[in-house]
Amino acid sequence: MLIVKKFLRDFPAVLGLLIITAVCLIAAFAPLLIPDADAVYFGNIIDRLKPPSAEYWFGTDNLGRDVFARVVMGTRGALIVALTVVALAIAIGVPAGLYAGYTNGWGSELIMRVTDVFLAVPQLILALAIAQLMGRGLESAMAALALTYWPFFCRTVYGEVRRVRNALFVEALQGLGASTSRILFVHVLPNVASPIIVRATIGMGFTILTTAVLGFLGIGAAPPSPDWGLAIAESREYLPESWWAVTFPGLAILITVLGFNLFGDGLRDLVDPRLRRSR
Amino acid sequence: MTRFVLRRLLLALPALFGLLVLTFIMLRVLPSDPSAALAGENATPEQIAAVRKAYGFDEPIWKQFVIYVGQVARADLGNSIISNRPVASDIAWRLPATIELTFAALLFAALVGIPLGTMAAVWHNSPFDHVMRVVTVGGLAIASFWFAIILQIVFSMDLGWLPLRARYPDGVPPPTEITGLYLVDSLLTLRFDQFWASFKHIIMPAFTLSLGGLASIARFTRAGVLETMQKDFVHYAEAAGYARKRIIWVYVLRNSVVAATTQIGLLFGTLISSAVAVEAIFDWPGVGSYAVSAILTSDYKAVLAVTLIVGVIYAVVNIIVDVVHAMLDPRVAETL
Amino acid sequence: MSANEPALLEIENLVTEFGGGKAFLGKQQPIVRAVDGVSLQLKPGQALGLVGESGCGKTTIAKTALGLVREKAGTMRLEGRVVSGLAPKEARAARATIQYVHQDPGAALDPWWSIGHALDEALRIHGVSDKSERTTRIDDMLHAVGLDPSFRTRYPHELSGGQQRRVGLARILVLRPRIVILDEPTSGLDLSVQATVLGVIDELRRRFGLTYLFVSHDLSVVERMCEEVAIMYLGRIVEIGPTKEIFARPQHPYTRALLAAAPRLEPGSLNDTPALPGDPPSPTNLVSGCTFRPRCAFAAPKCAEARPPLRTIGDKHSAACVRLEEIGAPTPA
Amino acid sequence: MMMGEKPAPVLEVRDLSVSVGTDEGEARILDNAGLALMPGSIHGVVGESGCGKSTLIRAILGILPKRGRATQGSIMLGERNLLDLPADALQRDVRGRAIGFIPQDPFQALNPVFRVGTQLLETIRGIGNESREAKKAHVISLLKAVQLPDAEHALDRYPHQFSGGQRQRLLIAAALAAAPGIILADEPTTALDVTTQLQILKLLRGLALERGLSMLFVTHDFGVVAQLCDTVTVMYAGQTVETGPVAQVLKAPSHPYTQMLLACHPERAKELAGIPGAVPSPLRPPPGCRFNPRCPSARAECSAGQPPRVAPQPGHAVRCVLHLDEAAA
Repeated sequence: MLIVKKFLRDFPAVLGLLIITAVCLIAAFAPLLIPDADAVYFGNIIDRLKPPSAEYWFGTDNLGRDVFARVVMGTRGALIVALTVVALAIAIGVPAGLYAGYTNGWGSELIMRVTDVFLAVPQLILALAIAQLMGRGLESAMAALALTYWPFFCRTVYGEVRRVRNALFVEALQGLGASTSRILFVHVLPNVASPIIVRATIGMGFTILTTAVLGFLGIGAAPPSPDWGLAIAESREYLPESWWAVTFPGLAILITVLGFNLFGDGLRDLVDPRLRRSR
Repeated sequence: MTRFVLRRLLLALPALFGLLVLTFIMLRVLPSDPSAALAGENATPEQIAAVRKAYGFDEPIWKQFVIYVGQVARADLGNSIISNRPVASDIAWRLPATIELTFAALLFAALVGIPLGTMAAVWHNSPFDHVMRVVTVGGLAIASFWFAIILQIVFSMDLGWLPLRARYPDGVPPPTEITGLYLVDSLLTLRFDQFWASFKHIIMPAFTLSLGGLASIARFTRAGVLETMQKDFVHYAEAAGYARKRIIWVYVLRNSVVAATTQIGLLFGTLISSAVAVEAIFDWPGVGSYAVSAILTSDYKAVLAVTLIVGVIYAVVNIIVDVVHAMLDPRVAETL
Repeated sequence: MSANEPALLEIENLVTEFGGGKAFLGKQQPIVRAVDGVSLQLKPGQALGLVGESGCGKTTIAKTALGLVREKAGTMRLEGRVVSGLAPKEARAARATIQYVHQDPGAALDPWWSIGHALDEALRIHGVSDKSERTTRIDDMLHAVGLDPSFRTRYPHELSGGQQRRVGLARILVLRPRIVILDEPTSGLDLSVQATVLGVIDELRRRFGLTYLFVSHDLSVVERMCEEVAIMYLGRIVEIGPTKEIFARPQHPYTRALLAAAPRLEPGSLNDTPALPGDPPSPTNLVSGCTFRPRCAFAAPKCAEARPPLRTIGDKHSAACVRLEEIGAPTPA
Repeated sequence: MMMGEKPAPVLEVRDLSVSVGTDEGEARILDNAGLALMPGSIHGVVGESGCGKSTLIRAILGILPKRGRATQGSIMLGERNLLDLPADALQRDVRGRAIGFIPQDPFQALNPVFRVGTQLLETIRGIGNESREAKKAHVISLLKAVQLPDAEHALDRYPHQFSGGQRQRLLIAAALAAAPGIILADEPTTALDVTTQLQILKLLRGLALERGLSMLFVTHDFGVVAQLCDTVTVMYAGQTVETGPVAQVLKAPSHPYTQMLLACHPERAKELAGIPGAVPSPLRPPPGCRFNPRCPSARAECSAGQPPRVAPQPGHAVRCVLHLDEAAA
């Protein structure tokens, strides 16, 4: 298929895909990678703040816990949080955007005004406020992130649907007498699906980053969770001597988010329907 | 033009009203018992009752809203639980610090990002372009708080070139307050020593903050220039004998910058978001660090006040961006 | 087609307007009267040309006749039944036997679906439930427009301009319409491809007894394809009649200027044809009386008084000008 | 020039072949193309899409795409071969200076965010050392010459404030700004309405006569060639198949392609049938005469070598074997 050939030529996108698959595998088989599961939560104090060594690949943190084990377990947490948030954001944003884009009654106006209000406040600030008001903890952080991210999907879908709705082929279909629902789901949705996929991929990376910030600020995951942001915050005081406890979780964030960004970037070029369907 | 500005201001009103409604709902709906939350964790029942009366929580909802709007109009957003000072004045006092930081970051991001993006587009698919693409994607993937810590380790702990934290050396009087922006005030008062001191303090936070902005400005400038290069008026300019350098750096760049202005408005939002973490790490006395401390002490009034005020600033910035965009693009100003 | 045969389609005093909305606090959008009182008839099997420059309203008439745009005033009768005054959805249903071929048929096809699917869907929308009937009708139609059935699996972007035009035709023909509105069917096509497409259009009319409303700005194409032609200027018909008659003896000053300006295959005709001054004005600020008078070489005070009615000057040949007699015979082109 | 001897052409393309690199391989777009522009004359270049006329224009102006290059032949501007000139010399001395260019779509050719004055002055930037005021006056005089209404204030306005016809007049003035001897027009009236087109064609002819300009007029519309041009070259798939006086070519087209093309024109078509087959792709062009796969009177030698240049009448040349016998007989 032409699309696969073109994708393979785009090296950064392939690299992105490889990273994502690696991260997913790590998340899925985390327990196998860590000999004893409780090394994640309990470490012996005497092994405290040890540099990376054969025994502790990433060294140990201030409580003597194996940084490598915590980073690996953190992968699972980060992916699950990001997936839930993006899924929730899509579940709210896409139907709203679809409806607002295709119809032009007061309903669509209302949805777009509400979206504008949510987008009027920088996302993290709003998320912080919502998270705090709902009581701290991972669940409220995830709800806050989803609540502040759905408007981005809504606006993307709205713009795409409006563009497609004014396209000539929709007018031609109306000319043929096709029903609105048929046009919407058989024709508009496939043309809109691609930008949603691109947005979702970039969204995964973005959400992992934002969750890490919440974790760092102590608003997201609570100790002893192996959350990357939290790990960085906890080991910050022991700098610059024990640099490893800070560096490796940060690198984990960097590589994972990089993977999603590269793959999302590559997808954006492939969104052209010409490639997707021809021989 | 004034007609356009006036119209744009009036257009912003619904958004601000929406902001009021949003914050109102957040306070009333999200926490289980709003008055207990407002009164603070270890407040006495009497204090909680006093809060309930002050905010009229037992009144009908619309009446509560009227009270709330009245409070916001009087800039009475309640007192902070810790400092017991009016939250509004706390934030107002800290605002210039955040504005100076975000503008420094935005300025740096634009001054470096736009030329980088243009060159990447002009030498399309060259090694420079590929390197630039990886660097920018990487720039967007770096967690700003982690990068800040790395900078601290290298430049202040190890090399000791730059101060570890804070906005100004301790114990030394800051520049006399004119605009509240240290860099500007120190220049206005021709105190170059103060300027240098403030400059050394702002480098690391501003650079950390600008990383994400620089990456996205470079990316959408590159996309904008590439798209503009395909336009007919570029082919015509070439055929009519315009010098190639002028085609790129005058004609193509201006078109893509005009298109980029709206993106910069959106970018300002993400800058303020990441300012929260960056200010916390560098103990930068801005609204961001204030928000963090407010959250950690679950000082609801402060958190809501920050949301409201940042929302207002963001609306003002978007108006400024739209006005600048209208001034740059003659077609826009005429239609409104 | 004898003269007294009942008209298939009758349009009387059609008016279509756009704009008029007011952006919040923005400028009041001017009301644009794209079609300003147009009447015309279509006889079965006839091809009526609608000719005029951009902004003259020819495409708006076509879209209003089809029912995509709602007319502001005027009545429309299809086979004797009144079909005007309906919302776009009902209007389309009532006028099912009218179909429309878009100017850019490539864009009128969903990029995600193959040609076969697009044709199949047209039939399904019109209630042809039996799969095999749909397949045979699609193959016949692809063949009728000169395309090999293998085109069923091809995608819109893989086709050339000429092939896209034929698919556009096939797509509406499978629905066995009686009236086909062709919107600039040859614009943007090379001469040789244009000839093939016009050949197909001609052949389909003869074979299926179709009636054409042929919208175009290319005078030589209309002269070749249509028995009758209506010349449009700023939303009004300024002259209508048999093509041969109008191309030989144009009456209305605008028709004369238009025919003179159209490039012919005779060399060196540039020097002696006077160019019409000025640009086609926008339909937002129409002048009183005859809207062509600002550019007309024969304009006189009385032209500004009232809108010139369409006066008959020959067998079904009429023109909207109050000074036809005074202007006299057209100067040799 | 001696008596009787033909005046030398101001611009001559000789046996020019151009190929452009693409992902699927080398596209040999121009193949032995040749034409001559006589002083003070308007020469038409007509052909359907894919015949290489815009590549010819870009070759003359020296702005071939990055992966494009001339593989053989020359483009003579007087004594200089433009193919040998370095890029900066082409930009400084040829484009805009020796050859003025008029684009096809006036709605897209002007930069929307710059004033019209800035763009018009750009073409005479660094030419002569008059003050900016003097250059402005010069441009305004040109705007009057192209009959642009309210010429004095035009420079301060923006492109979207002009109609299509007015924008094309602005672009004509821009092309004349550096007083070039040659004008190269790329379908300048295709995007305009018929009545506006006539205005522009009459303006171009008037300016050419008044200022002794030679003009190369590229179009796909034979009718426009008939109206405006003195001589014409017909192109097919990158080859210049026929050249001659317009009246001659219209009355007695000699190359099979020109004959079939004119037969497709609605004014002449007896029965509406196009030309069987399709334009060959420049990636896999047929050998020899590129029309031979579609040519009803094709012969064996047509696909062997380059078709010969034959002149059935003086000044009327055809690249076709058929006329070899006539010329010889």
